Amino acid sequence: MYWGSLSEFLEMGGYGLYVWTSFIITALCMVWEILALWRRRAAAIAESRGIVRDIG
Amino acid sequence: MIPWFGTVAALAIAVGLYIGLLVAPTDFQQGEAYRIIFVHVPAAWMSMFLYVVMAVWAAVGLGLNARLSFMMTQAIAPTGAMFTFLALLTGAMWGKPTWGAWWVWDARLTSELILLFQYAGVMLLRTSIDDQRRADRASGVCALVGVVNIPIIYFSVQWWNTLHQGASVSMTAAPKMATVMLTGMLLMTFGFWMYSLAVILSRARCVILERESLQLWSKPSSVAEVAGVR
Amino acid sequence: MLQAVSLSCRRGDRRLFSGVNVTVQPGTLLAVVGENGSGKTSFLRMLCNLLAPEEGAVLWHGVDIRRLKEQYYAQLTYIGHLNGIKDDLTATENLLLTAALTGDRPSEASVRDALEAVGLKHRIHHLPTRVLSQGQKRRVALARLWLSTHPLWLLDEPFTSLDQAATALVTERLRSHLQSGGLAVVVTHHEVALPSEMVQRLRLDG
Amino acid sequence: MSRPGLWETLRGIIWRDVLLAIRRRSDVAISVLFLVIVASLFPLGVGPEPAVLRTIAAGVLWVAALLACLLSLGRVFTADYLDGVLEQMLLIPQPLPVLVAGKVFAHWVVSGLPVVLLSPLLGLQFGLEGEALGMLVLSLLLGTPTLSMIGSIGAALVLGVRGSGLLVALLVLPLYVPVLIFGAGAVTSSMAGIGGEANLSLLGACLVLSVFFAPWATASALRIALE
Repeated sequence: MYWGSLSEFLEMGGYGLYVWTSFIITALCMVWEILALWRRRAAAIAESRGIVRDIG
Repeated sequence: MIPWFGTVAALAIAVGLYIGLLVAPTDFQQGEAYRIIFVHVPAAWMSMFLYVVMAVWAAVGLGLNARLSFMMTQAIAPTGAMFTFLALLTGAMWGKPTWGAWWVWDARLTSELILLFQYAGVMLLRTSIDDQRRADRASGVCALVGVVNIPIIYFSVQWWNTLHQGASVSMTAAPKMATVMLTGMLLMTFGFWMYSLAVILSRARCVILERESLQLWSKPSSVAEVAGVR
Repeated sequence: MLQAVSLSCRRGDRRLFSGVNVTVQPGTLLAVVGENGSGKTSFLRMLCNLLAPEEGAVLWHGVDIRRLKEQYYAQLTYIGHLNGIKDDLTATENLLLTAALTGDRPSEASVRDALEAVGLKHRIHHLPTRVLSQGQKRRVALARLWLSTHPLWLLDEPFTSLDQAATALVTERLRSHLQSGGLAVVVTHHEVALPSEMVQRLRLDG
Repeated sequence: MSRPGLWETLRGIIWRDVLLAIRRRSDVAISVLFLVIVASLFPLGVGPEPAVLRTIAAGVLWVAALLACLLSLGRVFTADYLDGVLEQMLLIPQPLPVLVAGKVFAHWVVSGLPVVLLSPLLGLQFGLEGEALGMLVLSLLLGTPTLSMIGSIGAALVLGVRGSGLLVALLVLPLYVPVLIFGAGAVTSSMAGIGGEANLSLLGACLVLSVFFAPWATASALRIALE
């Protein structure tokens, strides 16, 4: 383990703001993409089921 | 398949983060800010790699007239655009403390920005054409033409002697530490790669489903087949 | 000889027609009829390789037209539902330029004759076609038929916005083309007033 | 029935478009006027300081030329698409990419060439002199055909698409960037005394590349658009 303490880890030698913003935004983007896809998939399945029920 | 890729991605990213944030030592020149490269470099690589993959699918689609390949191009574009955006954003986060500026008009940054516009162009062209077949093919041609930008981004660092550092992250630290950093970065890249595979495949499935329902509306005769399959 | 072999067409997500088989022999005319949206225009555009068929092929003397390409284009005269004439050029200029591009080399005198053959008076030959009426513009477009030396004619609704006199003139021109061994495919709502042994009908519906 | 030679057909294609431009001189005049106005706005915005104007001259004039080209892209195929002439062009018994190249050349003659001819005047407005002025003209002469070539791909892709004017800008401008960099770079480096030859040869390379690939891409885009 490289870090001495938690606060040191969070501070990142004074660059904490930049480093953590980068990591957090990246994580947010990925999570958001997964969620958006999940909803899109649910909508697509619901729609095709609906059509099958309506017509068939 | 998709859950498998997802799990591998989560594992690789977790280990990569552990190495990158907790194990890897600091860089003598850049201080702790260098740790941004653990997301920046993989995102930048993925942004270029995904564009090439997208263009290859477009070429296959145009050459063989295969609808499935066009669905793949459609599925890749948003993820590629997201990684391009992330590469630019994390680049700015890295640039501010090291260069003292959020943005510089350096060849690599500019060409990466152009890549973002190209992704946007491909996606917008698709959405503004109503006819599915024409949308597929036109955006395919557009993606293929844009491929000329990829070597420009990739080699920009060598061609123009600019602010952005060389391709293989310059290791000012001792070689042993470099190996740790490299391991972390490669793991992150692998994780991002697996993540992209999972996301893109699942988006492709959405696209297939959506197009299928669109067809069902106009062709009720095949409802029975589809209903039988499901 | 022009052949369509199990030709299928899909526009967007709609299947317009499928499994169309038809052969056009020299000296005959194929009249394509059907309701609006039944795919008549798409069928004609497939015959001249502007539209790729979903299935099937179009053969010219037994060879796929996608293979012949330019060699095939040199055989055909296509007049779509758009006139293909430039509003800022005169009737004479339009015909001279178009004919030169498609491989006929008419003299200015023959262009004048063609325009007179479709009933356009001499004084409007040198006006920009912008000032002409719809029917007159259509006549300028159809005047290409009098200049055409190509064996295959593909015409999309040639009689729209034509008066009876002009319709008769075009029909007469079609007859002489067929009599000299030419082929024609005509998409039309109007009856083509030609002897029945010259005309073959193809009805497209669903 | 004789097939006309390739050159004859090409001449026909080019002549028709040039003739049309002569008939509709106002279209050409508009894009030239646009260039002059855009270029004249900068001294008003930046201030009349000659030293400042000279440093931004290359970039400003190149960007103005690029925008003027973008503005005229709508004219390459749209009118032909609407009146059916484009459909007829696809059925001309000659290879389509060559015909497209002819059409793009005609577009350059009526919209790029006036820009090149006008550029020395605009350069003088910005205080460019001697070698730099010559370099400006030369770089535009080599660069504007590339702009037309690349632009034609975008113009063909967005044919008949809603919002095509803005879309074509988004598709084409990213690909214009290298031309802009090398073109403006040629002028700047000749002003700095380094000589712009390196940039000129890069511009030449862009031109050669685009002449080889763009007509082919445009031709396939046109076939897609007309399906």
